[in-house]
Amino acid sequence: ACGGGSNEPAETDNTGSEDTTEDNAAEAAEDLDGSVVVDGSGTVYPLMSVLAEEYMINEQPNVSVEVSRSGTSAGFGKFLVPNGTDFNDASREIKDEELEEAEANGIEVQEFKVALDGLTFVIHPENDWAKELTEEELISIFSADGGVTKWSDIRPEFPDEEIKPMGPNENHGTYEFFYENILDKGDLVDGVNLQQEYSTLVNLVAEDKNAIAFFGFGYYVNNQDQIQAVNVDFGEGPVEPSLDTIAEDGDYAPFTRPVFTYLNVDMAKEKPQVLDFARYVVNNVNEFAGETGFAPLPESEIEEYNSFLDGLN
Amino acid sequence: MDVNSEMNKGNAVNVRKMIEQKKSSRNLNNLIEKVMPKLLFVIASISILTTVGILYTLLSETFEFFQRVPIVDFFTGTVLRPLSQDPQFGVLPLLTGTIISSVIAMFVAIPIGLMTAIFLSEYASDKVRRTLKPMLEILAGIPTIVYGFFAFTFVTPILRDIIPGLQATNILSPGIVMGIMIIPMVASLSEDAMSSVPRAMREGALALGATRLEVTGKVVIPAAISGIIASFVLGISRAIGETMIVTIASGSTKNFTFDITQSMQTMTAYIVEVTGGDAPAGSTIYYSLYAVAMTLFVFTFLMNLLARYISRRFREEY
Amino acid sequence: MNIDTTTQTNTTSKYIDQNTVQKRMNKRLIKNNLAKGLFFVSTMFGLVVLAILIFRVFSQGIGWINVDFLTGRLSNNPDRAGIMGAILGTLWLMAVVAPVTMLLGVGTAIYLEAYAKKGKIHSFIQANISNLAGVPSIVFGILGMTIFVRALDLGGVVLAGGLTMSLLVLPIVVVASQEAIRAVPNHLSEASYGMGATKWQTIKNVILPAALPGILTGAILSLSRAIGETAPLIVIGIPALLIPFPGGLMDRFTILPVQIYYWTIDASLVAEYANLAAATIIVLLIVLFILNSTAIIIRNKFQQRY
Amino acid sequence: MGMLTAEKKVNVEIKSNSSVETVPAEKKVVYDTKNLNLWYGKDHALKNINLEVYEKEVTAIIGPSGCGKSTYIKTLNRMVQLVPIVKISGDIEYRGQNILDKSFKVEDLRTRVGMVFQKPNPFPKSIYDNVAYGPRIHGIKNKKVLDEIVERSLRGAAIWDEVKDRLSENAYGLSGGQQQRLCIARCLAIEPDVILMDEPTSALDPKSTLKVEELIQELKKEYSIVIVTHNMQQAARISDRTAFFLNGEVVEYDKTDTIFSNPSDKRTEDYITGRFG
Amino acid sequence: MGMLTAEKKVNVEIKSNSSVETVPAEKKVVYDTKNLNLWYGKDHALKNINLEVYEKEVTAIIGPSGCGKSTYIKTLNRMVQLVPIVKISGDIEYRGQNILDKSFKVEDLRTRVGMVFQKPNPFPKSIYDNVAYGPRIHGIKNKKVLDEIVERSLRGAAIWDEVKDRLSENAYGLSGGQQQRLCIARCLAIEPDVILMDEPTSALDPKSTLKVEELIQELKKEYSIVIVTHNMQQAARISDRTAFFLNGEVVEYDKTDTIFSNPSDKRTEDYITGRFG
Ligand SMILES: Nc1ncnc2c1ncn2[C@@H]1O[C@H](COP(=O)(O)OP(=O)(O)OP(=O)(O)O)[C@@H](O)[C@H]1O
Ligand SMILES: Nc1ncnc2c1ncn2[C@@H]1O[C@H](COP(=O)(O)OP(=O)(O)OP(=O)(O)O)[C@@H](O)[C@H]1O
Ligand SMILES: [Mg+2]
Ligand SMILES: [Mg+2]
Ligand SMILES: O=P([O-])([O-])[O-]
Repeated sequence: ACGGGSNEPAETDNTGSEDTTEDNAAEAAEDLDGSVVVDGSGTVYPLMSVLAEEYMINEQPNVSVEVSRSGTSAGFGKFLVPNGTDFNDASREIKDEELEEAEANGIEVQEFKVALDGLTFVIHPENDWAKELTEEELISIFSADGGVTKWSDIRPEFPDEEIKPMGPNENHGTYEFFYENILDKGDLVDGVNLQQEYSTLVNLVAEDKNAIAFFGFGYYVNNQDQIQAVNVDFGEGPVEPSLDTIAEDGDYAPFTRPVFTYLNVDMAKEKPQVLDFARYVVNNVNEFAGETGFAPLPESEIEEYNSFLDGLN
Repeated sequence: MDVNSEMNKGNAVNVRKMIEQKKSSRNLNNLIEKVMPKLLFVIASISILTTVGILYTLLSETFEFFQRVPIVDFFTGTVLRPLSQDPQFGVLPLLTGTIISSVIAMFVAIPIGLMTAIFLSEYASDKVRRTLKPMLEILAGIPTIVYGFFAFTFVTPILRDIIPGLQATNILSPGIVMGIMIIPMVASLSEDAMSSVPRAMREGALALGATRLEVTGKVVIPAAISGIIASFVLGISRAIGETMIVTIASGSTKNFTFDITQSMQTMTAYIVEVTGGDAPAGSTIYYSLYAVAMTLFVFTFLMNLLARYISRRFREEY
Repeated sequence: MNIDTTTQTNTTSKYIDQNTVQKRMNKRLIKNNLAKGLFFVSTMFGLVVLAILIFRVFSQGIGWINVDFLTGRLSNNPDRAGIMGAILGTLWLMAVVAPVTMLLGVGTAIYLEAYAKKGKIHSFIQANISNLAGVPSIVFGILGMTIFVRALDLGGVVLAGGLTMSLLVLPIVVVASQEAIRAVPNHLSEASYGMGATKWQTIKNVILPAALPGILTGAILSLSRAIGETAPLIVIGIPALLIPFPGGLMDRFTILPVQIYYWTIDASLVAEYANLAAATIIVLLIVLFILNSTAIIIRNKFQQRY
Repeated sequence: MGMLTAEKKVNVEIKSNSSVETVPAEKKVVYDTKNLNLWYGKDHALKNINLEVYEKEVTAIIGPSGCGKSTYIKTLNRMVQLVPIVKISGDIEYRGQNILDKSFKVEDLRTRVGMVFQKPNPFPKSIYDNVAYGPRIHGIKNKKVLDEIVERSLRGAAIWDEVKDRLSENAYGLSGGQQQRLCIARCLAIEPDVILMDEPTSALDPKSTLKVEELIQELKKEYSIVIVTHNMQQAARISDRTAFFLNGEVVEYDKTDTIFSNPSDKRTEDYITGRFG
Repeated sequence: MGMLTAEKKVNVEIKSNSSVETVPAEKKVVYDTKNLNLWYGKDHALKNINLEVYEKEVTAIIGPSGCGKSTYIKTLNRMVQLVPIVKISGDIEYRGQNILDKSFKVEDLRTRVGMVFQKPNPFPKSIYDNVAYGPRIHGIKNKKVLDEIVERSLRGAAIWDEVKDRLSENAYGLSGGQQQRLCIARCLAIEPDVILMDEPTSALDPKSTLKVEELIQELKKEYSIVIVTHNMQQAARISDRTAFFLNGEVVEYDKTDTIFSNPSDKRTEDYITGRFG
């Protein structure tokens, strides 16, 4: 599961290491300081910033964890350079080109899945016709080949009004996930409104009856009073995105994707606070996933990560 | 009045002598005297270095940008899609965004600012002027981020009630708010220009039976026109360079459009977006930042030059 | 209102018919009064907007201001979030901007007023300074990012932000100091030279002390400009979430306007952030109000009348 | 130097100035000032002024600096009220109407009463536009009529020949004396009844002064003129009546001949003979 | 008004001023000006000046406005060179050294030559700091020494009794006359050899003028004084020698008595009798 990392975790002493890990953490808790720099996905940002805050409050008050949210791709740009960031959050998997770049720069990268996210399509709360759409219909709205400009182009009984499709811009992993996995690298429809800030998108949809936008589930659950989600019919009836349906093998699976954070392994070796924070993230991410709108990871993956981190000591 | 009898004779303190003795400290003074002008010159050159720094960074990186994107494509391209797989770097969407927002701002700032100036300079009593002017200047001192907040959370919702098609992020609302921000600037510079028209000129017109309005329109404004126009140009320059209001309230859509109900991006907002996303050094999009900044710089620089030229060239002599 | 026109017995034919003049007079006076009303309304427009803005910000934010908010750390949770970090960041920024601009600004002003020969160099520097004053702040941000953050590799720390801001507000201090120095009457420096004082002694002991109130006023106004600026620091790169307090020049930091910015755009994520932004605006406005009042007090109180 | 030459002429002209004698006794009163008092704040600048200005005469006002000459003449067209702290009591009747009455429209008054100031104050416009300014604000737009008014006014101000070829040039290109005559022309263009002049020649050289003085003599055939002057010789040369002001009071008001040859008040005599002021 | 009273005294004092007679002939020359020419840009302000200033005398410089009095006196301590466009030729020897020589340090010169200006120009500092200014810039820091210098200088300028209880107050609280004497005290604090005074009483009321004049008479016992004055009576009252300047030239330079009673040049006479200027 830990794809991409050039350093395979030592899976052998899985059980034995559990204790030492905690010992280390307890010891380290005494005197860690310095900074941890996290950048990347805006989708993952709410989860990561809560983790960072809790970490600083409860674990290491002297460690400064900064969380920025340039977007997955822009984040990788800052992560894959010498003296770059310590972590990069990502709402898609690292690309091959990016791995090559890492290698070229002599940077060792470790991937951690942190949660599962459902790509959610949202519409205006008073939009009463598009509450349920099929996967194909959704794709046709956003695809250049869809031939859809008005709602009535989808189904004749829909209003004869222009659709206003929107989404995050190309800085974002969410965009790339959509582009690569859902549109299958087909062009986006002309006039799609792409924004840097998710909050702008929420606003735009909340204020426009004909708007439809896509982004991570978290941005939907936090704004349910302003926007509503489209229930997607993947062939077996409409599925409402929720923490249950977007979980592993849930009914929303086709639009579900893991979100990640990538660790610069050398930084973790060099700076104990980076390693410590990585450990904290891995062990506590499930606790905060729900409240920030993500589905939790299976325990097995967490154990796997722990053993990898132990190997760095 | 017996001044000097005791002064030099048997003095405990002989100043002359002491001054002679302290002459050695003069060497230090001489050194300071020699070094100070040079030191101060170095300090004064920092302002020049700043300009040179700005020009150098902008020019060199812009040059690199034009190696990658032909200059013609940049200035004639109507599509700006810097992040896409197939990036396009037409600056026209940003230019239209910038120009439209500035035009809207000046539609607010010029009439209101000028009328305010007229009221303060021609109609208001001294006392009224002295109370109103500082209050207007508060308006000029409010940070732009506050105006951005105001535009986004207050003006836009109101405008949306009035104009049905208005998007939640649009160029109209920040344009208007920018105009409000610029009112004090236009008002105060125009008022300065109008107050410097000699009283005798006003009296000459009043004595012919002219009303205040006629004096203002036919004598004061023509005489102060250069200062007034310069204030407009400086206002435009300010609007072009304004960042936070548009960044917050106009979204980041890179539309090439003239529809003011739409979200548009200005050059300044583009810079914020790209640097906020912290573009990795070396990418084309990173260099595009400098090309846009250079364009912005040239725009405002020309505006400022123009303002100075106007106020010098067309100054009435009275 | 009928002036007896028959009394005039001019031999030449008359073009100005007093009756027409009378008739038009009323129209002209009404026009004048209407215009006056319009001009007054325009003047009030700005002030009314100001009042609305302040009322709106206060009504939204005042309820969120309390000791915990002022002294607390930043947090994702609006009920827990505080702005001490931003306040300290602002103070640290000032700790760089104030001395740097004072040194550079006053130094430049002294050079221009006392040393530079009125000629090409003088007018070149002078023109340069007024041009700098018109350069958009975001361009300074790019300069700072390129030079301080990247080329000098300082990163987005207090020092880099402070130096950027210093350059941005430098023209304000230079111009204010120049005016203050120019306002010191010539006969004071003549008196000093007459005692055998050297140029620098005269500047240090006579001119600068006399110009100090004006210089300070300019310096404070430049600080208040620096405190309110947002764009250059966003360009330099300030993290959206930075919980630790800055403790030195080489620490990462955030400042009040940037905090307002993030909370404003994140308000759609957590609605209460808008209130936090409003509360922070109140704090910022109060700080600015205090600074500007101080400047006015200094100007009024310590300005010498010679 | 210039002043000296001007002074020499005086003696000659005082004698030759015989117009006063020939004025018929039944001249009409244009301005009748009754018990006028004026304060700048608490400063009592005009004290109980009583004065009649007659039609088609030149009335000179003389007195030392600060005695209230300008204040008085500016009260006659209510320009003095541009100073906000001014308070006035008493009456000034202009052709029978009290101009200090609240209901009286100053703009009306000022279209009947022209004013020429100490420093020439043309507008920064062309010569033509300067003269056409007054007619235009009173609604005259017809180009031909305007042309005619401009020419007639410039002729009336004895400056036509000097400027007729450069009517579209800026008025600031003229010399000081020309500017002053232009200002007089500007005044004439609205065909006033009275012309007020506040030291109209004090900023001019002797030659220009002479020209303006001649012009005034010419103008009084058509207009009533009130002129403030520092220059006693000038008052003697050109005026029919002279009022001597001192400390805000009218010390003496009489025919100019009488004032200069046989003043009844000691202070007038002292002032005229240059003993103070 | 005040001037009038002051003038009345003159006649009395001119006669009583007999100090010139008793001066021994072998007085030392302090300043020897030879063929001095000075230009402001192209404006030839001083023309071929030759003048000797003697020790422990008061040398007065009189002449009409703009004749170069201030320019000359400011050349004596090279203050005139603060104006960048100034060009000078000729020599001024101060105690045998040419002060116009490039190698001559102006600061040195100015510690020997004090200057008092037309308008009192105390620094906006305390009275004490004003007087201590000179000693301090010359390196005297010792508090006790400074105290002593300040007291002695203030006594020397006959102002000690008036200010001794308010030494730490701002000098701008003093009256004009007190300020001028303070400026003289400030001068005395560096114990100069020569004191230059450029119309030191022209901004003062008659009473203060009298005080300063008395002070000057006192000071000349110890110092050589060069004083520029507009007031001929003042020159007559207090000076030993008088130079009459006109249009940048020295018309006449002689003992004051001679100049005032028996001038050899017609222009001097005209000026002194008030025929011009
Ligand atoms: N705008 C003003 N505000 C206050 N006081 C004024 C004002 N104008 C004039 N005065 C005062 O009113 C008095 C009369 O002034 P006025 O100008 O009428 O004198 P004047 O006779 O015209 O003197 P001059 O010959 O110098 O022009 C003076 O004491 C003057 O100080
Ligand atoms: N700074 C200057 N720049 C140019 N010209 C000057 C300057 N100072 C004086 N002058 C000119 O030099 C001439 C002599 O001036 P100066 O001040 O010495 O006259 P003064 O005798 O002191 O006159 P006053 O009695 O009015 O003080 C004048 O023509 C004056 O215009
Ligand atoms: Mg007057
Ligand atoms: Mg002088
Ligand atoms: O902000 P993203 O998660 O879409 O990269």
